[in-house]
Amino acid sequence: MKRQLPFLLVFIFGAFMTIQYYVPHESSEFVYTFLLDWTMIIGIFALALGIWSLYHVSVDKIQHKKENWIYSYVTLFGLFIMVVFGFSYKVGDSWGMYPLFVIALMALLYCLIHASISRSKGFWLGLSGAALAVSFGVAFFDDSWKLAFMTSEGLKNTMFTNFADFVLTPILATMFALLAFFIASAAYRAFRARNVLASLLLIAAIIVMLRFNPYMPFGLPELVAETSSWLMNVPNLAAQRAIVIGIGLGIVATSLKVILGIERGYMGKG
Amino acid sequence: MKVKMLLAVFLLLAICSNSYAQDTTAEGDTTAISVDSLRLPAPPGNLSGRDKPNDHGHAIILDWELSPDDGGGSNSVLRYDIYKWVPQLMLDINLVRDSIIIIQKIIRKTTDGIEEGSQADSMLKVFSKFSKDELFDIRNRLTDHIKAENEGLAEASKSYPENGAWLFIDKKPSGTKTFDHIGSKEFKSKGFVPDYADLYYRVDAVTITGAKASSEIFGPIQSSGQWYNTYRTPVVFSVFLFTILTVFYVMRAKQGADLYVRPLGGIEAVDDAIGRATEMGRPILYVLGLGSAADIATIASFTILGRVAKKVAEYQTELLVPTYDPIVMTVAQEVVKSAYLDAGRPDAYKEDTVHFVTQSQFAYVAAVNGIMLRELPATNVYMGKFFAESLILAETGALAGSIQISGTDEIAQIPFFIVACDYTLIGEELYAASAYLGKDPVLLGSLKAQDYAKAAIIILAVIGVIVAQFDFGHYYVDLFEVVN
Amino acid sequence: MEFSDFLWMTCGIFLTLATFSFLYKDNPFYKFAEHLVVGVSAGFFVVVLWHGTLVPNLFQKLEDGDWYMLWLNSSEWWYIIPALLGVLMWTRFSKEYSWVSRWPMGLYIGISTGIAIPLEMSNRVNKQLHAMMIEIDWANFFGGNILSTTSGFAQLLIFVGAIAALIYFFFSKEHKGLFGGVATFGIWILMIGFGASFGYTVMARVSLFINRMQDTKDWGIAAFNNAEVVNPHYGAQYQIVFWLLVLFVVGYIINEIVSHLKSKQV
Amino acid sequence: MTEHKNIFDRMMSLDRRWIFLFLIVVCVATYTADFTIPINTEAEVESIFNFLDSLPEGDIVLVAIDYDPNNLAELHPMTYAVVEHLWRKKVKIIFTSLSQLGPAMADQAIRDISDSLKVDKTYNYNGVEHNFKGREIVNGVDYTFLGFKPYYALIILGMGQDFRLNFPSDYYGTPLDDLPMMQGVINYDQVACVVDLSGGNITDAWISYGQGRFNFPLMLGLTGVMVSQYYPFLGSGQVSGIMGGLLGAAQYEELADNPGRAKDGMRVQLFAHYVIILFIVLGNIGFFMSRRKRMEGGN
Repeated sequence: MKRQLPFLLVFIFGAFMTIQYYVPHESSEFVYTFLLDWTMIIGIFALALGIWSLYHVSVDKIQHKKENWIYSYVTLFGLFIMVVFGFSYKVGDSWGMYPLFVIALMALLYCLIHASISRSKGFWLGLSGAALAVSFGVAFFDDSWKLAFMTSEGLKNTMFTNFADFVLTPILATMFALLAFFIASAAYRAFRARNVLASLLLIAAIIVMLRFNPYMPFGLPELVAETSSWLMNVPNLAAQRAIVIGIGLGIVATSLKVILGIERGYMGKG
Repeated sequence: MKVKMLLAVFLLLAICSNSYAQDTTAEGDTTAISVDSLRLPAPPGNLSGRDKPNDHGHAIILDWELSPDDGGGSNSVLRYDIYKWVPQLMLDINLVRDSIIIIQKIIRKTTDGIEEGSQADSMLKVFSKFSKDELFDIRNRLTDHIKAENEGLAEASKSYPENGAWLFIDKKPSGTKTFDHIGSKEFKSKGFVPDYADLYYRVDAVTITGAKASSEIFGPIQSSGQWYNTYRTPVVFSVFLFTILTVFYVMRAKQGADLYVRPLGGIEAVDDAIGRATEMGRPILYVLGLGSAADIATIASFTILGRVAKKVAEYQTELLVPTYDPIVMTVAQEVVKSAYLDAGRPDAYKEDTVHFVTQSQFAYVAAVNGIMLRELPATNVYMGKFFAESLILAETGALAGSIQISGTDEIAQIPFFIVACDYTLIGEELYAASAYLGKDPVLLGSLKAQDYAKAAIIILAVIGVIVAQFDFGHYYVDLFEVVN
Repeated sequence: MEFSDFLWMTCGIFLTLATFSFLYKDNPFYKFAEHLVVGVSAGFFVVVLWHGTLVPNLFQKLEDGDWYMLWLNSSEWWYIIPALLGVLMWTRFSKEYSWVSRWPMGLYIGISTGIAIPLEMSNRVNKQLHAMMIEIDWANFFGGNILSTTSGFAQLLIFVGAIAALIYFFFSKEHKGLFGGVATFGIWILMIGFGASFGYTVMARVSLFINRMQDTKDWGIAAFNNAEVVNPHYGAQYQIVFWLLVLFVVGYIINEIVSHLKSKQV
Repeated sequence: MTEHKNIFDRMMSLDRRWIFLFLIVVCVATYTADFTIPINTEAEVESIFNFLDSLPEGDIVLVAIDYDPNNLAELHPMTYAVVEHLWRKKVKIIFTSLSQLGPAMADQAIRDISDSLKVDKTYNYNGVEHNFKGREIVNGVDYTFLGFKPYYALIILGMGQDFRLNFPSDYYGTPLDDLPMMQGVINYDQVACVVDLSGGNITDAWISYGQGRFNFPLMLGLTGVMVSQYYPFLGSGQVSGIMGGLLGAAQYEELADNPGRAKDGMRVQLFAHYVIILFIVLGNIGFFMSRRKRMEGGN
């Protein structure tokens, strides 16, 4: 039961989905979309495990005062403040007591962290109870904002969008932009004409990089532009086609091994 | 009380139903100027239709001959309007469908998009008076009602041409000779087309002035769903043959046949890298990529992780596995835990070895970069699905002085891994890696099957290119075509 | 632009610079940005997945049921099953029953591998194989130009190159003799292709940096009110914030240089 | 240790932070500095420019802004370059925007370009100096913006009969017959050519339903990834010219001697590419020289 049932499930559902592909009938489609819904819902339930793991690792760092433990607070507060913003929204013209509510919840988080790591659990739990009471009180008596779980007003909360636009987006876009520099340093480090293969890589890359360079003599610019378009459309296409076919066979072989139970390493048995 | 409510609803429906039918038929005339100012165009000819093959039903393909006035001239046909005849019952049901949509909107509190004074608005006012539970009740009863009424559609459409109306479906630009009327299979949707019911179609040629001429009516025709998609026969054959091949070679390997595989640089490096990490007393970083557990590349990576974790447990080195997807995290935890158990060191396993970071691509990269620079792993292994972040990871790892081994099936990222990592498994080699690492003869057998499949593809392709140069070649080439 | 909007923008610029400082070395600002983005993005995805997937795909399906009936009386009661499987995942919180979570995992992996087999076979193998069988354009073999990408020669080269590269991937045959020669040609084609696509990507990556510069420039425009549309709320506080950030960055750089020089002297 | 390192060894093992610093300095400098680089122009862009440049004052061109904000970075520079060039020459323009999210963006772009037309400017292209006086661009006189309607294929066909068929009034609600420039303008017959700037399949409709049916000169502006699949239409003559991506836009700006967003971007791109190539070359020189040294030493 413990060991065999999961592999049986893999076989049953795998075989069903393989055959489903050839059956266009309504009933087969219904099961297909329903099963896809399943995977999506399971994934979201698993997110709770993920968040727990993130919380656990951060609290662990704080508890053992590991290197850079202080930053773990930043992660935890960032996480919970986004969740609070995402489930509340403004009704009237002003936010009313909303800041107090957010602060009380953050205090609650702080107390909970300490309750789980400190020796004087009772003290911290008492404090978190007080923080919880304050936040409840504010939520109950203040009508200028509301909590919403089943409707998505929270996504339009200006605090939520500001955090997304001015905290999340700049950092993510900048992480992405680091590539402009890393592509340069990688090229410098690796593009050495050590052997034939490295030279081919190097020459092809340089020709394509020069495709719009105007400062070259005797009609070279046109030649380089044409060569680079040839490189992209002929050898590159051939290489991609071969890799795609190989990957296709690899995927099918791996899936077959998984469904037939030949490969069980993905569940720690192999 | 509840019966009264429902009565009120149906009364409303009955009042609106006549005006509704007219609304829908007039929809195609939005661009009309004046109908009688010019002479009528010649109608499209020879309208014919057939059930759409290899589908889930509820769809008809229509073909017609272009109107002789299609293509130039002041009387030129601008577009074709396609109409379908539906029984009165369908129109009545459509009204119930509308009210369900409105109830749904009230429940979800999203009432935007409803114009003041429109029919929808008056329905909205009627329904708003009910409580949420009552609305659920009405909605479910109405849903049951249309479900039951839908059964009667096939019968009702036999009354053609009495008791029904022409419903505008779509318009197509001039020069179009065919139209796929793909109806909805969802009985709650307005575009629902019943299977096994008589359907009648008509195509109008419309000129710039809005003058229109109708084709002859085509019908009756019935749509139906199929149980086998013949377009996909080539895939059946490939999957079937490949399965046989795999099973055959796995069996042979089980019986102890000696199967040669050529060495792969990246695989051999894994063992050395773990040893190196042990010597240096530094951890090993294993990145599963951005794939979900539904990506086969990630599943292949799990099996590699299992082998790596087992060796790590034996050597008593530290392993770090930051993950991007929560399901990937849980599966990876299971893999690593079992590997430690197999190595006889379950005590050395820590739950935080595999931890979740975040589901945002570059935030994940930022965190992994931090790990690389602070924990200084001796070896970084990247296996799975990678996107633009591949180069950021690999360059930061190189900066930290780690030995890097990578493998991905994302073609666009392979060049960056090749450039920045010490060893790279290109595409397919990723899937072969677990067989290599396990040195399990059974798994090596499947590699043999893959090789034979590749040989078959090469032979088939060469024959294909040769025969494609001749006129008869298409008989052969068409055998391999997969239509969507 | 309101002053509060400008402050938010300044916050974005500060975080941009903090992230770029990673290029120099790991430092407190990068650590702050990194930990912040991990937390905020995780929270962001919790909210987005809740509103975007969990509510419409599960809660709204069960909303007309009652909790004391375990939602079994809702019109689409069968959505209880995935919810139940999801809850089974949570057995991982317990040490004793965590093996139960292998059931939903097995189901998940079964579904995904089952979908993959015919789909990948069709898309990656059958369709590519069919695409390889082309009628070569003999009449236009060199297309007037050896570098033409549509000539018969190019078509033939794509075919031969793909075959050779495929041969390179054989696992169970040593790269020796004629076979080895073809495989070598295959790896050449692969390398040329990789080099070309590396070179091609540089432009896209540099544009990312240009976009970041553009954002910074927009911030400067807002700080000095240089935009074409005059800001009615503009005042000195905008420039004060601007100079504060500039001063801060310059101060940090000077501090770094000084401490670097000191460490060299020692 | 360090004393033994000669210059070539150093060239081979530079700290990557020097590369980063150099790249940042070059990018920021080229971004802020005010200079232009020559761009090699290709025949397919030249043909667009030459056609538009040969139009006499008062002619009408239809510019279809058929992209949405996703493709703004690549296609906006083309809109700016083409429209400014046409307005400087006092050619009138009919704008359409057949992409759902396009109209608001297109409207903003039209206003922006109108503003830049208010100043005097001198251009120097085709070897001749062109002086243009700044003027006010008037809606209804210099341009008409028709806006968005769904079913783009039908709209393209419909405009071949009469613009008023699908657009009885313009984007701002004025009836077309009330606009001075639309007097006597019925359909494509009164339009000199169509310029379609698009990042999706609307281009296909312009080719088959527009050009294929009504036979007007059609010019395309496309995103970088789309370009290669439309070259066949250039060969068959259905399309008179193609601009592809930022590079294509920069070429048009070069031809019109009107450096703008595209050339600003290309300037940074060119020098960033130079920096990368320079470092690759440095590394290779170091590699070869130190290998030769090592071989000599070994012998």
